[in-house]
Amino acid sequence: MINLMALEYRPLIAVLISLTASGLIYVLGEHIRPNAREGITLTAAVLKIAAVYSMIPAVLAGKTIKLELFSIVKGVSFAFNVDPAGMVFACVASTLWILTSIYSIGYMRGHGEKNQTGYYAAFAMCLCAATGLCFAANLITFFIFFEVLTVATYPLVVHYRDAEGTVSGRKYLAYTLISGQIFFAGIVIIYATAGTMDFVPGGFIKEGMLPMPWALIVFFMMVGAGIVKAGVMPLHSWLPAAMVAPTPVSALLHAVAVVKAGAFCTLRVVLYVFGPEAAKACHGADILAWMAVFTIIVSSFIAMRKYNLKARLAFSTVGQLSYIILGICILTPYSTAGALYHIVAHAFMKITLFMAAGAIFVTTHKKDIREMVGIGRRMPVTMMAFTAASIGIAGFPFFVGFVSKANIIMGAVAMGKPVFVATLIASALLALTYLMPVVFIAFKKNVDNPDFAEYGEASYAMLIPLVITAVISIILGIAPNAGLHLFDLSLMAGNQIFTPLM
Amino acid sequence: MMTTINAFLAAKGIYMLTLALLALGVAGIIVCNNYMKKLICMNVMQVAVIFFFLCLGQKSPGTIPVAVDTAVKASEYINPLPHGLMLTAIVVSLGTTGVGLSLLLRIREKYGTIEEDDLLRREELMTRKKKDGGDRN
Amino acid sequence: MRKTITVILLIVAVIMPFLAFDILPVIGDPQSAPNTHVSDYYIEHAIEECNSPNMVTAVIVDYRAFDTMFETTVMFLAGLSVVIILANRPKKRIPAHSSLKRVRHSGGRPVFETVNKDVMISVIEPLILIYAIYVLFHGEVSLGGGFQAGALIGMTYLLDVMVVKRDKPIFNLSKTKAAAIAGFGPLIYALTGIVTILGGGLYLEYNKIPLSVHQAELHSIGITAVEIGVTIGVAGTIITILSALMERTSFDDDND
Amino acid sequence: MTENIPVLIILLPLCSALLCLALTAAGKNLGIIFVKISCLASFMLSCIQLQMVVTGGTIHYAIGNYAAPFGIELVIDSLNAVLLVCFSLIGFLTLIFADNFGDRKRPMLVGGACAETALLITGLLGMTSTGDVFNLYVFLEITSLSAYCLISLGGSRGVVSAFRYMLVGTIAATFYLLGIGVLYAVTGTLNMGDMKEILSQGGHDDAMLTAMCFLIPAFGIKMALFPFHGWQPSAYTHAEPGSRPLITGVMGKVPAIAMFRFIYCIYGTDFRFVRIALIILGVFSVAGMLYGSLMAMGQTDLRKVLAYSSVAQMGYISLGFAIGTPIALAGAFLHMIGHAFMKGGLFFCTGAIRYKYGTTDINDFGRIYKQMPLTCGLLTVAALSMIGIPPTAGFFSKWYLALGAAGQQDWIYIAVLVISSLLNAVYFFRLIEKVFIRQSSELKMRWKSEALELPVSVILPIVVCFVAILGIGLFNVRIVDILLMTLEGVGL
Repeated sequence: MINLMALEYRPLIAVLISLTASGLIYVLGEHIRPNAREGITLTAAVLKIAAVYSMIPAVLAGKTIKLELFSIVKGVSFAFNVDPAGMVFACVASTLWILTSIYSIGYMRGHGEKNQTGYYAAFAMCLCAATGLCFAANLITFFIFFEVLTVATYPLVVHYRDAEGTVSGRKYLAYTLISGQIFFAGIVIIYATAGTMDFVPGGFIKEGMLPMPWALIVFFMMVGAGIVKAGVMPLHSWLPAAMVAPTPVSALLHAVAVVKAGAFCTLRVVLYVFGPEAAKACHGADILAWMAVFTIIVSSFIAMRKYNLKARLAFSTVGQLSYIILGICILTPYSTAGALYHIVAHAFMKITLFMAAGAIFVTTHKKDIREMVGIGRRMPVTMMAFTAASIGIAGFPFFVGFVSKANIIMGAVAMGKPVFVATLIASALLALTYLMPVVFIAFKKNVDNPDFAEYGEASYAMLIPLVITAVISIILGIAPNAGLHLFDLSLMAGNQIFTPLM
Repeated sequence: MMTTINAFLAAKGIYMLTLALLALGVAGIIVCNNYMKKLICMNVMQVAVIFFFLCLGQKSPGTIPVAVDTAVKASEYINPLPHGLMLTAIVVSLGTTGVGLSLLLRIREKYGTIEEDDLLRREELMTRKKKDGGDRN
Repeated sequence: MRKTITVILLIVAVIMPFLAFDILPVIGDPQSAPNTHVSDYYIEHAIEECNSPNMVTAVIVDYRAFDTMFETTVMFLAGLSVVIILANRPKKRIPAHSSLKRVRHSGGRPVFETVNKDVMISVIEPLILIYAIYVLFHGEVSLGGGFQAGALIGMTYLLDVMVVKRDKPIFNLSKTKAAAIAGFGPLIYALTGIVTILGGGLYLEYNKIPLSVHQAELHSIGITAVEIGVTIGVAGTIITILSALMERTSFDDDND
Repeated sequence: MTENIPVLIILLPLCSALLCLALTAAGKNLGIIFVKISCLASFMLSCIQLQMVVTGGTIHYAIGNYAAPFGIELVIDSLNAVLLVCFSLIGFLTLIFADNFGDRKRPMLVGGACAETALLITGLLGMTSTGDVFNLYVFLEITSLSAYCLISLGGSRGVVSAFRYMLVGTIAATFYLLGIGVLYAVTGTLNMGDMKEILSQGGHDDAMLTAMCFLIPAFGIKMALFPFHGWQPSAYTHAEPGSRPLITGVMGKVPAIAMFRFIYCIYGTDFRFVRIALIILGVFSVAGMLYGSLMAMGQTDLRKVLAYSSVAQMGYISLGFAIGTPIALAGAFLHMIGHAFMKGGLFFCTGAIRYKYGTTDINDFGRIYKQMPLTCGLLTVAALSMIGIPPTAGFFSKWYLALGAAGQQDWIYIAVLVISSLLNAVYFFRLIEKVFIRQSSELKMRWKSEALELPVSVILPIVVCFVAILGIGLFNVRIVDILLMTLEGVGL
């Protein structure tokens, strides 16, 4: 009898919980009451958190948790391998699932949404895929979850079933499927040349394995899928378009699952497949870093000109994700740790911002920033959380954004790349210029906007999650290791990758 | 020169004739406009292949493959195998022709014609008249 | 012009490889590959192994009996297909395009009153039937066999239908019934094989028919059983097709 | 008794088909029930046979106990065994499914159509398992004749399509006969194994090339490979709805197996012109993959979309043959199995939607998923599998094909695989969009029930296909291992 509660089976359990929840919700769906549906979601979320958290001590202790299930293609098994980098992402995803779920309940009810069955099923499916790709031990397992994520997000993007949603859905699919298929071709080439697909910290592609123009081409074929999902310019335009979805979906897309999966995919490809040396030798990392720099600057400028709050946040996401890409491509232990930690940091901050935006939308039906004059007086808690997250995004000390950015900057300094340092600092200021106006407008002095006279705070189901995330982002800024030791995990991942080189 | 051609024709000429017949059949199916003619050409084509096989079974001093006494020498009888095979091919061509004719009957009843261009025009007419024709299925 | 070119091109294309490569054996060459390898075996062993002096019969119903079983099935299938295809009738014909209207003149129905019915039915038909049975059972020894016999029986029915009025022939077999009967032909064939399996042999291994006679006799029994199956199949199919087609002739073909 | 399984698998559907009409005349549903039972038995026997082949190696069954070149033999290697299981299963499902589409008032017609379907199954199973080139021809004709008839049952347009298919199909059969005639002229045998032995002694390259010139178009026409596919879209569209899953799902695959047998098992890779032949095949497949997908995009009738998509998918299979390494061949055969379930499943869905709403135009499909969640679930999974999204069957066959292409350094093939998947994505996501997103359209339900979305006999095939697509995907390694038992020594 296999001991299903053994440590090795935890990653599988974590994945299966969401999968089961998704299946249950889809099948039972219309036949059960909304409460039961939400009950399934919440139960699954709690179980999943338990499964994921329980692995942290082992990973911190340096143990490897490996599970080979069966051969998925000839010569390669469907395998899970829990390493610090994956653990970081998994913690973020599972923690935020429960918060988003609670928030969704408030949002969906407050807004009287339709098609909730499909919504919760697809949501659980996304989380299943996200956890799966965190723990995937090789490229093919990773790719399976990656594509499942792509497809599972589609129903969320087109949630409203209207013309605009359809167009956005098509755009989303066009970007992600094309890049996904090219990623597939890249995996095939890698497997045909290297003969292995297991992720190795520091990469398994040796120099000379691929001749020069090929190395670069394959590098971009592989990375392409990641950077499309992460919204690196010029491949970002699906991301703002996907803003038509309901706000919890946007929060999921832009803070938890999809874009982070893209960044994580880039991480795996650059550092676990190619490895720092090969990535540097083929100039892929350099080119990618410059693309990230370009994205950081340009997206900030675009964000300033957007007056739809969600669109502004979307472009902010585009910029922030490029931090992670840049951190990865600087190729030092610190910058890598910073990049990983920025996955955490950005997730908590951005989800706060989106939840706040959603709360405002549900309560007042306002999307445009210019119409939000004085809203801070009516919804003080929401707006305080929003402010905290904005400051965090800008990278102020004692906020979580500072920790990750400082590490990335340290890496850039160590590598002697002043342009990158300058970009990072400039972008922090730019972030202030596009997020602070919202805060100022909301708290404008001496204005009592009659539009908002009868509104108060949003329901508790929405308010509590966003307060929690805001508080967490402050706590993590003060003590990066609080609770889950996420910063240690990030550092471990960075060191693992670069130790063989030193 | 002449002798070479003569020798070639004596040795292989019959194959060329059967193959030409086959090509004619195929060409007929392609160029004919009338479905009945196409069906006839189809038969011509099938017959050509039957000839081809029978040519392969020929032996110059051989007789029909029915043993006249119990001591049998292989060189005395022509090859029975192609005959057996072609019996099957004939039956198949018969079956195909029968099915083809009944299909033609149906086409004729529905469209009132078995000319291809005529039929195509009527089909177009039908499509224009009704989006989904009156098919019963 | 285009047609001529197509025809010429096709002929050239088909003949070309055979002209270019010298691959086909010389006509009548007793030493050519098709005339030596397998065929010699058949000629030399037919009598001894299959107890049949007619080698073609030996090949089709013994050595390659499996082919012939499906050949009979093809017959049945053709009959069944004709029945099924002609089972439906369009409710309305598609009108002709105005430019395509042609003037047709109706020929009138053929009349078969010229032959003396009594002679046909009472003299010729029994003769044909006896001949058919002769051909059937003699196919093993000399020329003949199930296909020919089946065709003859089919002809009897045809004659019957032609001579008597077509709406009330002597044996009134509807097309579906005839098709069902035609199905029994290949079935007898297949069951012969199953009998050999039950006798402990492989499929259609006539030696293993569970009867206590000499082995050569067993082959004869097997071949005869199979030939009866073929006869029924062929005769049934011919009758099926005939009835199916004749049901249609009442269709009004005039151009209104 | 167990030694007779190979022939019993073919005989059971045959005998039931032959008896079907008589039984229908005796009792209304008797014939159909008998056919179903024997096809189920045939499926079970093929499962047992697969087990036997996997443990005991290739089975050679000499009919009439005449040794190989003199009698006809059935050769069941691991490849055939797997495919037989797959084909007989789909045949059985189709028979169950077809029950809902007959005209109940005319039992003889229904029984006849059922017999035709059973004969089609017989022909397909026979073509798969035979080891004799002429026997293959006979089975090919059985398959074709029953297919003509089943296609012609789909109304007047079906009749016209069937007639056109018949003309083209007869050309194919004749070419095939001529091709084996040429091979017979140089070898004097009709047995595949014997023929391979004689041909591999060398000196017959010219004859082999000539025969190849006739055989590739012959199989190309029968399997609807790109330049020879002309008959296919209208035939698939207008075929009788009950038997359509079998016609579309399996009928095109079996000639492909025959083509594989000729190229790799009879000719072998020592054939001097094998590279040229493979390149030509590759060009056909690539063109077909692109053409089929592009044409499918322009259609609004779901049946036509799927028919053109079949042209593209046959390209995948022949692409595997064109690459020619064992792994790519395994990919091609995996795709054959997978695609049989995908296309069969999609046509089960089409039939189910038609059964419930009487339409096949995808513009009418607005949000039918609310009423038919199960059908739409399979529709989605099968569509994803067609595109090649993991973990469905389509992804893994594509993986092996791409891996084989990478091994042979055929980068163009990989590029085409990627492009073709994306083109597939365009029209399949359009379909998914129509089913799930579009505004509800005013459709009248033809079949209503409180408990179930469809009758059980419609749901069962759908569920089986659903499970099969995911199962083949997740456990593809097992299948590929079995396939490789045969393919290991065969490819380039």
